[in-house]
Amino acid sequence: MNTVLFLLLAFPLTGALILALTGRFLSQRAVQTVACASVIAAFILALTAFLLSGHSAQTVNLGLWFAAGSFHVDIDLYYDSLSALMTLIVTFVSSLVHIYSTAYMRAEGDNVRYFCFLNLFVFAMLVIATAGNLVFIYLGWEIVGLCSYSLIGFWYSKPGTADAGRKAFIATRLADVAFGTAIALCWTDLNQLSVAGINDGASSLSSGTAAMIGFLLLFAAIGKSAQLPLSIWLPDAMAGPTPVSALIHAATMVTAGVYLLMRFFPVIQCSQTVLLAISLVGVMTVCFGAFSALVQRDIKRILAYSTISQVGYMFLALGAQDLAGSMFHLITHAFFKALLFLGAGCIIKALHEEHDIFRMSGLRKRLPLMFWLFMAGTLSLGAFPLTGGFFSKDRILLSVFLQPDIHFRILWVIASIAAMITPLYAFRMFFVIFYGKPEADSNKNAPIQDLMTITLWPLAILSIFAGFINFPLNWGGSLWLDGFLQTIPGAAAETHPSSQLEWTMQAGFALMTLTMVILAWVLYSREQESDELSGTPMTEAFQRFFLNGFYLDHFYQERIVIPYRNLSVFLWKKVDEGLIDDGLDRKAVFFMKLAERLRLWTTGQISDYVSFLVAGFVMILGCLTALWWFK
Amino acid sequence: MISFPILSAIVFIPLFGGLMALACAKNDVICRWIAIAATLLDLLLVLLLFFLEPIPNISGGWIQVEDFPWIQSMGIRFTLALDGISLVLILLTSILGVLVVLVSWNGINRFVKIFHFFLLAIQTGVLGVFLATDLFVFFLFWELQSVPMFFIIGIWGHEQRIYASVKFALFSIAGSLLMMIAIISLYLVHASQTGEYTFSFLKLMNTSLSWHAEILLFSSFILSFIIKVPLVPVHTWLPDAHTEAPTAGSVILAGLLLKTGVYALIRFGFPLFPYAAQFFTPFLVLLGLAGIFYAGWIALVQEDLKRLVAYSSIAHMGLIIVGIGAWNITTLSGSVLQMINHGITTSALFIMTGMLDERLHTRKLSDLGGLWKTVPIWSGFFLFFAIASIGLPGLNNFVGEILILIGTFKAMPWTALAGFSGLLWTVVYVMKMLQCSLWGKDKPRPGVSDLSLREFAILAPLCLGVFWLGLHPGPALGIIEAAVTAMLDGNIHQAFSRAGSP
Amino acid sequence: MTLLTLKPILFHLILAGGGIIIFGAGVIGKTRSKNLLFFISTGTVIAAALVELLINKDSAHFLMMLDTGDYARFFNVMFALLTFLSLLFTHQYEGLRKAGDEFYGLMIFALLGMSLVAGAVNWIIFFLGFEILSLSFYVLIAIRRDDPYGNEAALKYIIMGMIAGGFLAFGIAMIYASTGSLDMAVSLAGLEKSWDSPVMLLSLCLILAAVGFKISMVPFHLWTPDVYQGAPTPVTALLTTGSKLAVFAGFIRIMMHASDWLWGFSLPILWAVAAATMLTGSITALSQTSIKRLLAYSSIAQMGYVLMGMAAIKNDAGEAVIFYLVVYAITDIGAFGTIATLCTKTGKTLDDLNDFKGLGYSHPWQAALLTLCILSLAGLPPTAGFIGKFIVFRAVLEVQHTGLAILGIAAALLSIFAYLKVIIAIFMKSADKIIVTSGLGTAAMTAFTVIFVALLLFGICPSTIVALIGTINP
Amino acid sequence: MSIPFAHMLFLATLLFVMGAVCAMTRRNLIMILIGVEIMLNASGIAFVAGSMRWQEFQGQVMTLFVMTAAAAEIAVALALIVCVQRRTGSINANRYNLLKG
Amino acid sequence: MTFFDIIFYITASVVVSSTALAITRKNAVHAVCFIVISFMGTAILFYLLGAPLLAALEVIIYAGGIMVLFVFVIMMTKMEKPPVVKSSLSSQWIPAVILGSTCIIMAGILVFSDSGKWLSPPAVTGTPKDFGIVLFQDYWLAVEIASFLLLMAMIGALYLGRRKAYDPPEEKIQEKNVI
Repeated sequence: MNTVLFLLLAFPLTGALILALTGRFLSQRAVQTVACASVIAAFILALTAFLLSGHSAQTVNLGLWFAAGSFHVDIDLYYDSLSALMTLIVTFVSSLVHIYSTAYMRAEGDNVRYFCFLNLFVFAMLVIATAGNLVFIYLGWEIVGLCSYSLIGFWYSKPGTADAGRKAFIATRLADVAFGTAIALCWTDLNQLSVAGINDGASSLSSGTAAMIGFLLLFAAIGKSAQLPLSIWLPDAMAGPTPVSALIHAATMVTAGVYLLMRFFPVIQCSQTVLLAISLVGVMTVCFGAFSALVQRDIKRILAYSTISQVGYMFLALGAQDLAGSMFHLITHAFFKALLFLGAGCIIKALHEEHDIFRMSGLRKRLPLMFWLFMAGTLSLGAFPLTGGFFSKDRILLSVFLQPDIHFRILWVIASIAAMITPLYAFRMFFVIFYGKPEADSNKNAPIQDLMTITLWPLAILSIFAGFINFPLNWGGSLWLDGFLQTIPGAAAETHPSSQLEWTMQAGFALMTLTMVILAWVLYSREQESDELSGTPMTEAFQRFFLNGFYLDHFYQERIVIPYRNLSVFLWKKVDEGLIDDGLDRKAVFFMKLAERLRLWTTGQISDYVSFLVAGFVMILGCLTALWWFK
Repeated sequence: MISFPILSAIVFIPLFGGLMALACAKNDVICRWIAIAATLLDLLLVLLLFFLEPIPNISGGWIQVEDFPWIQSMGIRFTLALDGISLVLILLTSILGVLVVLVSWNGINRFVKIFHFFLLAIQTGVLGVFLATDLFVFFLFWELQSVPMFFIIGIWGHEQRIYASVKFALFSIAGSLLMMIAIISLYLVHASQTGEYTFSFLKLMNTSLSWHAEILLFSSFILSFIIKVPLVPVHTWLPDAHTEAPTAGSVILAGLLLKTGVYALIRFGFPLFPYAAQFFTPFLVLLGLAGIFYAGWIALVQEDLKRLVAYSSIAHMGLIIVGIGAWNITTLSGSVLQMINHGITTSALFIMTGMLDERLHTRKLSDLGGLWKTVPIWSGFFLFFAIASIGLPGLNNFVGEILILIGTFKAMPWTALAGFSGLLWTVVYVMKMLQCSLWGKDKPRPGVSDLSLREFAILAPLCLGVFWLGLHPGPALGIIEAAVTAMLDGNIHQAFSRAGSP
Repeated sequence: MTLLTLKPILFHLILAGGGIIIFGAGVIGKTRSKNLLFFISTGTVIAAALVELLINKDSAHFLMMLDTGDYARFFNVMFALLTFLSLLFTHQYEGLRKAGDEFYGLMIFALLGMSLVAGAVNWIIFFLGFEILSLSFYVLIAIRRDDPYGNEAALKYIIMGMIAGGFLAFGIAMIYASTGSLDMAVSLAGLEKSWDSPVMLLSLCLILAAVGFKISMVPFHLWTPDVYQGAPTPVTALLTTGSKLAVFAGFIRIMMHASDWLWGFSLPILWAVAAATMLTGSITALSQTSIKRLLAYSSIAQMGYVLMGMAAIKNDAGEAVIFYLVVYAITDIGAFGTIATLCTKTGKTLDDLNDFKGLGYSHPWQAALLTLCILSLAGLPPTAGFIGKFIVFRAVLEVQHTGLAILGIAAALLSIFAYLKVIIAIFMKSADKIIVTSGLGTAAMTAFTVIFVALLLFGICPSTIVALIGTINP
Repeated sequence: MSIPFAHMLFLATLLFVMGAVCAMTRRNLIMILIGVEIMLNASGIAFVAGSMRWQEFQGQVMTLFVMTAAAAEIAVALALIVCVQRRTGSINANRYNLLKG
Repeated sequence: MTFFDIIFYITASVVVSSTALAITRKNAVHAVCFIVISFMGTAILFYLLGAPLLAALEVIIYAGGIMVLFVFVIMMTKMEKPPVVKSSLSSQWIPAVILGSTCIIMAGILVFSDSGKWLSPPAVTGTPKDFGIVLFQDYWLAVEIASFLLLMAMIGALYLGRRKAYDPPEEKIQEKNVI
């Protein structure tokens, strides 16, 4: 088992290293083969580990990393059912994405860099999933950020891409500061950093400290998972290659934040305030994402906002102390969002890099296969009854509803409204793309490679049927996931709702979704004017507001980025060069001037010299006489 | 203990090599080879020490001590002593010593012999500073290292070299002159108390000083040190010197000279004046933090690549000072390790900037961009070192930073919090640096070739160092920790505990 | 009286004889054979130095007039060395190609004068030595009669020197009037007759003015740059080193013998003039563009450091002061000597800083020595100046003159700024014109080697010389 | 004869200062030299007075040497003045100011 | 107050006033004349103070030798007109007089506070014989040195005063190059 876990991490890392060191000398095919092989091997190993592991957590110590004084950090792994699921999802999705990428990237240059970072990403993600201590998690946490940065900016010569990468990195780094502080706080108060140790010691923490750690972890998670108020980087991150968006910015990395919170759930549970805050963040983000997605025109941006929104649900579930529900949604979301992104990648490729959904209309005829595959993803995203998304989202809403706290009822209401928006924007996207009048003048679409579509099938199937991993009791299911996760600290068995309540909820929810689908059909299946915005000034303003992501980005630009830069310029020009440096220069100038003055003393005239000789004498004489006189 | 005076040999081999290069070399190539040979020999000796000498147990102190009488009438002895802190620092010095010769292989074409002489003389100075325990000898080497540097900046530097070199010289000398007064005063006070005229700092440590005297002496010492480090209000020589120096000069400045300041602070500043040190620690920490923020912010808007790296240096050194201010095993180990880390990473960045300058003849960020397409291997390395410098876990800087910050957190949570935020500023300017150099639209650059084998050979060891210290810092950290523990257990710790209230 | 009784003053006799031989040779040899004169003079100097080195004498005072002990011997050897170096530089110096017997003879007499000033234990000898020293330099400075600058320098020096001589004479008169003795030790210590007469203060001022003039103490320093610039460079070299060293040797003796009462009055004055001298010299040097003037101001600043040491002279600082003086002398003669060798065939010395641009590459030896000397003046290792400054500051701090020490380092910092200007010109600027000088001859190379070795030796292992200096006292 | 010794010293000082004032104020090189002569002469008076006070010869001997020195210096100085005057035609001290600053 | 005292004070006042006249004369020859008077007075003082030989030497060397030398030089150098600028007078004299009077006041304070000693007769009289014995027995070294001083002065004066055939023209003083 130790070997399996070690190899699980080693394979993608080795792949990345091989590519980094020898990639220049390998052919494109060889590069792709190495990358895919290592990830697929990792998937197989993850599967093996999943099958081998029992319910109990396993700890593997791979050696000492560093130590100084009493502070020491090991390289150790902590493999429990949570990690088992996470590794499985990560390796599965990334295997598919890798395979998809081989086709997708065939025409692009610089495959080495792409696959190297992609492999490194898988490694880092696995580290997050399995690391046994906070610092080691932090390693994975940072490296995924780096990979995300590099891959977003993959097409660096296109304007804006590298900026987007930088934005992502800085935003997540902001959260990492909180993470680092959390590490320090854990070390200071618990004297240990291991996941198990912290979770065990959570009960001994004072409530204040626990809340502090909880908030810090929450903030860390917010950054990584693009929740409010740090959600701004994700839409921009869409500048990267689409498979990257699928893997990193939809299926795996953005959920790392959620995963982190799950990992330290016992600590978080210590404080009601933190839980409430998590749910609040979740709900707000859900709304934010949903409304923003509703008016976007760029297909990837729609998906990005939708990701933000869906991850918000996961937060909400965590806040409602439903770890399993959160994980459930994480899994289904990984499948359907990966599917949608990869599908979107196919469409974009086919339409020669067209991103605007309003220029895509009528693709049903042109890309029939994509129509069906995309439909699977859309159904699941829109929580169409009986799809995976339906069950997971329903579960979350139910959990929230079941929370005794009154605040959660309010949250439930809001989340439910947001849940209505989800099918609306999902199907808006779907209908606009595939229905309507085909663009007459559009060129013939580029062929979509088979390999790309093949990878979509498993995702499509799983998107639809992922609900079965945690089939609700009232449908005769067994809640397999709940059972699987019950050993996880903090994921204690909750009170089960009555099946009547479940039925009611599900029915209402299904009805709502269907209504929304119909509404979307009515609104968007017709021909669309590809005008920018339409409607009354009022709605137009709203649309603009949503389109720009609540002007959040704008706000940061105005309030933080520009003042920060101005401050830098001020400090440099005014303080550093002006005050300090010029101050010194002025002193130098002063002495030079003084020197010029003193130079005049040496007049060159003998009489003056004689006078000064005598004057000096008189001065000394005067001093001495005075000294003598007053002594 | 090795009976052969290996420390003296280590200190003087570079100088001797430099003289050889100056006197014997028939042409430039021979001169370069002599320099390489001398530095390699030095490295060999240091490695010998590193691998052959047993790491002393915690209670031990010095690994190797050499002591010769020198100017007896004033009680000056030529004493060199090696402990773990010195060991890792001289290892860094000797490695960078080899690299700077390699770095200058093509870049320096004028007055090659003199250049190598100065280069090696600095190395002697720096090694001397890291090994001396007699304050006079220490001061001698302290001065000795800045004189050749002045020439190197002034003769082989870039456009504003004269201004930069004068500024460097005046700052260095201003600090050291004040320190000279302080050293002599301390020596005299000690002599008046014990009747023994000595500059040995181990003996001077036992001098009992009045509160005012201690404060005054400590501030004189510290001023000199913080100028070298440099901390914020006295840092302005650094951006100019780094920017205008030739690559080898920048590397030595960033990699070695700055370290001497911190080293002196740990070795002499705090142990000699524990009470004053305790009194001043908050100010030092404050200045360190100010450095992190201030330099980090300023670095963002720099237009010159080297200047940007120079400001980043100030910010990094600020963090190291914060670690020293917290003064416990974790932070001190972290600070010393971070000195090594910074030495590796920043040197690498300067070396790479130099390589770029050799190719493009510009360091202006606005002239760069899209380099990944032009020089992919260079860019790969650059990305790597830049990432290392922002403290990516698994690479060297992270270990140092986390040790400092975690250790500090225990003592001064708010300081540590501010320090953590420093990680953010670092990312902001490093990202900007990468943005403007590697990414963006590429410009046509005919005739620009990627790294040569020599350049690769320079960067590869640094790269390995980054990984080694990032993934398995155990050996180095063990040596450092042993030394730090010995130091804390010794006089200093007692003095600190005695120092209850000043 | 047998000839044997003259043994203690053999040094002086050799010099006097040598001087007369040179004048004789000048009269006889109409061709003015330069080499002949050069060899006679250097031979005389070497012989005198050897005599002084080898023949051990009891440290009694010769006729109660002249100290012939170790203190004087040490200084005599130093003066001989300096004169020797100066002669070597003269040999190289194109500007004195036509120098005749007057020049060489007066160089020897200048040496005689120095040794008298340094060795005098009687005011009469001190005064006469002072006059011999001055008189020889009056003529040496004006040795090129057709040179307006030399003439002007000589005129300034002669007028000032005569007035200083008047001060000295009157000062001695006042001492005599209040103590009744012309023996230095007796009169200053006031052992016999009177010891706290206020007239002594008047004489202290007068003697300070006279001595201060010679050692360019502020405010009596104004002649220094003018004379240094105008005089032939080798003469400047000797003037700035030998003459100052000699007067300081006497000054140290005076101060060592001064009674505590007198010392109590001298100390604040020394303190103040030391500070003023250091600062004025250092700061004014900043604005100079002529290298000789720059070095002149720097030598003023250096005298400030010596005076700073003088402020501690009563507390065993003699060692430090003398070591510093020795180092200063070697350094400054090196600096001026180097400049003397940088002389075009037409006898024009390089003087403007602009002429020094790129010198490091066209004249590496001169540049190297000049740089070493400047580093030594600046007090940077590994040169002798570093040790010198260290020792002086140590001496000053030992008597708690911390304020003076701080002013001292401020001055040092400022003067480094000025020194850097020279180094920058030499190494960091490219030459805008080609300067052809006559190459370095054997004489100059010998001098270079001596100075080079001495500066590094005293910088790296000064223990021997420091120990030696520790054994001598006036 | 019973004159206060201070009177003699004061006389010498007065003469000395007059000499110094002469050297300071006059621009004529020869007059400056005359001032110097007055100063040296004043020191002679002081020496002789001292010699009288202490009833011994040292002071008188010293006076002789002062005279000798004065003569020697004046000779050289006058020669130099003649030399420079021959070249420039001026004995105005302040016209010799090529060197300054 | 004895007769000698009176003579002393009278002589002293003559010396002082003639010196004062000497230093203020515009014409150098006049100044030399007054200075000769002053030196004569000094000789009388020397005589009064018991130094007859010095009194004689004063007259011979100072008044006779040196002053004649001055007159010669004055004759040799063609005197230029004194500067016409009148304002220089005050700027010359006022600081000098202030310095001088300060100096005299200070020195006077010091001199008069000396624990007042009165010179009491019989004063020793330096007869030439006594003088010579002291000079050549105790101070022969100084005499030798003084002889060298005179030798040097002679050589120097000869060297400087000698007229050379190729004396350079006057405009050379305008040359900017420093040698």
